[in-house]
Amino acid sequence: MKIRLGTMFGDIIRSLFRRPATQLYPYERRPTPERLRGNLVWDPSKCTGCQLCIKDCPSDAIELIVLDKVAKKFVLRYHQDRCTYCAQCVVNCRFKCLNMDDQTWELASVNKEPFTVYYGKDEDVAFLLEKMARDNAGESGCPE
Amino acid sequence: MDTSTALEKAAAILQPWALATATPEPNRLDVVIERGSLIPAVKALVKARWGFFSALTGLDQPPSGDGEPVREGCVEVLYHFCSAAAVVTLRVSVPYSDAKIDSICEVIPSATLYERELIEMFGVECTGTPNTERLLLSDDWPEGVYPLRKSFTGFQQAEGQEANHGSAA
Amino acid sequence: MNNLTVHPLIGLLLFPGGLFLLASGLLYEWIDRKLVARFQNRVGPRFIQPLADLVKLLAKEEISPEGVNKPLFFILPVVALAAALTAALYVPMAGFVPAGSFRGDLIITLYLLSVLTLCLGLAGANTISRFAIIGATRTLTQLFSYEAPFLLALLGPAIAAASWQITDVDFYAQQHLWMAVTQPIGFLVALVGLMGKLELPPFDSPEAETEIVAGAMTEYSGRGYALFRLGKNIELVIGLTLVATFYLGGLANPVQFLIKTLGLLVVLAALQSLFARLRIDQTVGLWWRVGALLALAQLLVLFLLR
Amino acid sequence: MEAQRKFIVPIGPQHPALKEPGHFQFSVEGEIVTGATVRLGYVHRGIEKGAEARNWTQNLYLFERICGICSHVHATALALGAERLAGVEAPPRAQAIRTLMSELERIHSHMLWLGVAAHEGGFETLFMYSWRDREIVMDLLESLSGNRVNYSVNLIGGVKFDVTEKHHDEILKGIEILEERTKHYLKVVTTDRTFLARTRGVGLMTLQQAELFGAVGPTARASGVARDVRIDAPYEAYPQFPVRLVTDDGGDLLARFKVRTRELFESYRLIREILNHMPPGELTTRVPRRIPAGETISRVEAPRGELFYFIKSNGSEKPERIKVRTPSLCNWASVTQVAIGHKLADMPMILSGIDPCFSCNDRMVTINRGSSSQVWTWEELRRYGIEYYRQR
Repeated sequence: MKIRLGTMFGDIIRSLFRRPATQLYPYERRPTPERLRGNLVWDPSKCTGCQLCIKDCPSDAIELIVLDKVAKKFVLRYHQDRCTYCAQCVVNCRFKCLNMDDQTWELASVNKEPFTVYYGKDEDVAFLLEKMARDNAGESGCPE
Repeated sequence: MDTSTALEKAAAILQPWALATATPEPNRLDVVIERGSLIPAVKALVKARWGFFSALTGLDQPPSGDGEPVREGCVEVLYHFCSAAAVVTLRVSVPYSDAKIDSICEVIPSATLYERELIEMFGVECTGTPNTERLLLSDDWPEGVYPLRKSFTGFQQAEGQEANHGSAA
Repeated sequence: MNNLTVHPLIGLLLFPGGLFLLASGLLYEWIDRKLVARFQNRVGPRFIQPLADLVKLLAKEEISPEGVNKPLFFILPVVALAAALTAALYVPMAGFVPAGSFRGDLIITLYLLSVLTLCLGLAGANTISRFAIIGATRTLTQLFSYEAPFLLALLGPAIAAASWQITDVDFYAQQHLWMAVTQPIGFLVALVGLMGKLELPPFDSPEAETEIVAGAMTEYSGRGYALFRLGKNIELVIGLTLVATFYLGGLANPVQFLIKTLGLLVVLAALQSLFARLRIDQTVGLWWRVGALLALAQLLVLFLLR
Repeated sequence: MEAQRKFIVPIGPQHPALKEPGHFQFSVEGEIVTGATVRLGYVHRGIEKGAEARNWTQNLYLFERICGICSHVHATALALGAERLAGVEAPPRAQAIRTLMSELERIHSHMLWLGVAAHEGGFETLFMYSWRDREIVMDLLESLSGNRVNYSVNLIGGVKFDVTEKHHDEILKGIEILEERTKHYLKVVTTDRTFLARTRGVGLMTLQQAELFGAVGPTARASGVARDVRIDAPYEAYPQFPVRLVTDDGGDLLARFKVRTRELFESYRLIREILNHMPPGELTTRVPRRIPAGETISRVEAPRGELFYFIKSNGSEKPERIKVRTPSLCNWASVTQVAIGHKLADMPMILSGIDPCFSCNDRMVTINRGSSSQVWTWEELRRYGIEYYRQR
């Protein structure tokens, strides 16, 4: 094979007259692919509380808090910062109540709080948060 | 050479040292050998140019003490040789109390990395491996704590357990 | 052409020394980086980036490593920059008549330009960092390899003009056909020699980051590093000016200066992006076996034709 | 006396030539390397130990994270092993999709390597261009699986998603552009004078050496060793879509470049074939949660060479022991031996010549050390980090 100098000459000249391949990310956004595995979303109406999703989660990112088993009152506590976005829970769910959103994927924050997300019917979540607040207050007041 | 003839050939080569042989899967041959016959067995394989040394696995078998006759804890060291689809495994068992095995580096020099991993993870001393400095664990990892033994279950407990273990042995 | 009435010393601070050189050095660095980026189909930095880098570095803490000769460690970058700035005095910067000019100033300029490299080598050898020492050895090895061919290549036009004075050569070049045409080999050697001098790829083995981190400058940080970088940028401008003066028909006015030096810079950037890095032994071999011989052959032709 | 006069150049654990932490010490005389040692473990994460505390499905994701580049093959090796132990086989369509992903991953890995190796050789332009074109395959992977890395294709007993008509066309189109570009790069690496000066005759490993050191993958094939698990012991859909062996007798870096780029063409051909003859059918089959007790060996061909899994199940939901032997570990030995006698400037090229993957090797958790001479425990470091950011 012939040995030559500057085999990439054509490339570099062409690229002078071409748009750079770089994407200026925050200003320039490409549409996300359909199958993008972004944030987990949960539809409480279909859930039976079987906990199959939790069993196989590789990173303990989801917890199902049972408020009332008979009335199917559940709250899903989802830790975005632990989630590995593998979608195993979506596969495991037999009632199709879990899904991964393809739009919300920019997950940056300076502290950890926004990463704990509660899903559920509004009144259930409110009830749970209130209960937790009460418990916390009780705990801190109690021991000393 | 298809897989079964390769395995037959390997079985013939290893015949003099084999304590027991098994064929767990069609493409595999497990040969249990004594500690002392490891080097001759490996030498025979290399001399016959049977495959290449592919991996070294340590398997921890903790002591079982409930009910059955008490079995001493041991580490099973598995030397895997591959030739096309055929895999031959030499199985050598070394007890905790005398966790020593001869290094096969004189026959296969590249085995030293695997051996060092075995030393660090299972605490099996490979006599004769050229370099025994830490390869994978950090320099300040405590001596005598072998993370891949079943008795290691995390750091705080491990030290306690290791101490217990020492007193028991 | 230059009939300003300010005090010469103050004038010197603005032009050709001081401010003008700093600004043009940064500008040329940006153009170089941008061009290389465009050749590689990237976006490249914004024009403010070299200045931002400089300001950032100047504002950073300067750490002097253990085991160095402290005064030397701090003085070397200053000497390097000063040498580069001084060299600008004898070169027709921006197409104006040089601030100072005397017989034989070509030699002085060339050696002032080499002082920067020498300082770099010393700076590397001064520290006990292994990367810096290897970088220093390589820097000096490279210095010895390209210096002779580069000098020989610049001698060609000087001989043609029968003068060691840069202004004379400039004047001669303006009157005659471009010497890049009449002495093509010399031009090539000078251009590539300039790349070696500036340690641009493919001659960047003295600071090959994948081998020896940053070479001689590994231990430098903050102000010292900023001064070295600035020195290099200025050397880039001066080198380009020198080659343009000698080989591209002289520099009669600022417009010519801009067009010619920028044209050279485009070629330089293209060459930078075309090749893989040469090992130091290959660099030396290339210069002595090819570069020096070519330059000598060029001189021989010149002598024969006179 | 001799030993004291040795001049040792450390490369790593933090070094621009290494994109991952590993520590090499090269003793040099002038520019010539006279000895080399290696120290690994800077990215140990305790995966082999961690596997014993997780169930099979969870392990699939854990093992996928052994390597960020060849993540798919790790999960595949585990899934294949678990399926074999359970006595089931994934449906043909699932096998074909796994193979398709493996080959796409190989393309992405080889392109990445081409760029990195060019960068080590100071050929920035080739680096930039090959990585630009690598984006095509990354986009394909993303549109297929939803992720650029860690695709999570596998389930135990099948795959998660199907390849639709739309993907079919997309992939074919992408492959076409890539093939064109790869031809160009093959020309560049085999004809460019400056680049050849850095690769030809450098890092020479003979056939005998390669066999002795037990080198695997493209590194071994570049020395003429005919060793490829896809051919020797076909798995997944490779029996239906056979691969042609690519070898070269050169044994030097140039040969490694050639072998890897030629393998790319083989991957393109394979992908086209798979897409055109995609078997229909189900994507998953049922596998019990408890995998029957037993031992198995699962070997697959990762982009870097043979990946070896020894899997032992004790009949519970969790594996008893999973041993991973990554291809890089096999090839380390060759580096430390081959390095001797070369110039320091060639070290990064030789190192990257085997396409090392540090995180593949390191799977053990350790206590972190601070940068100063003072040794810090992980807790201290964590506390320091938290306090540092609180003050800001």
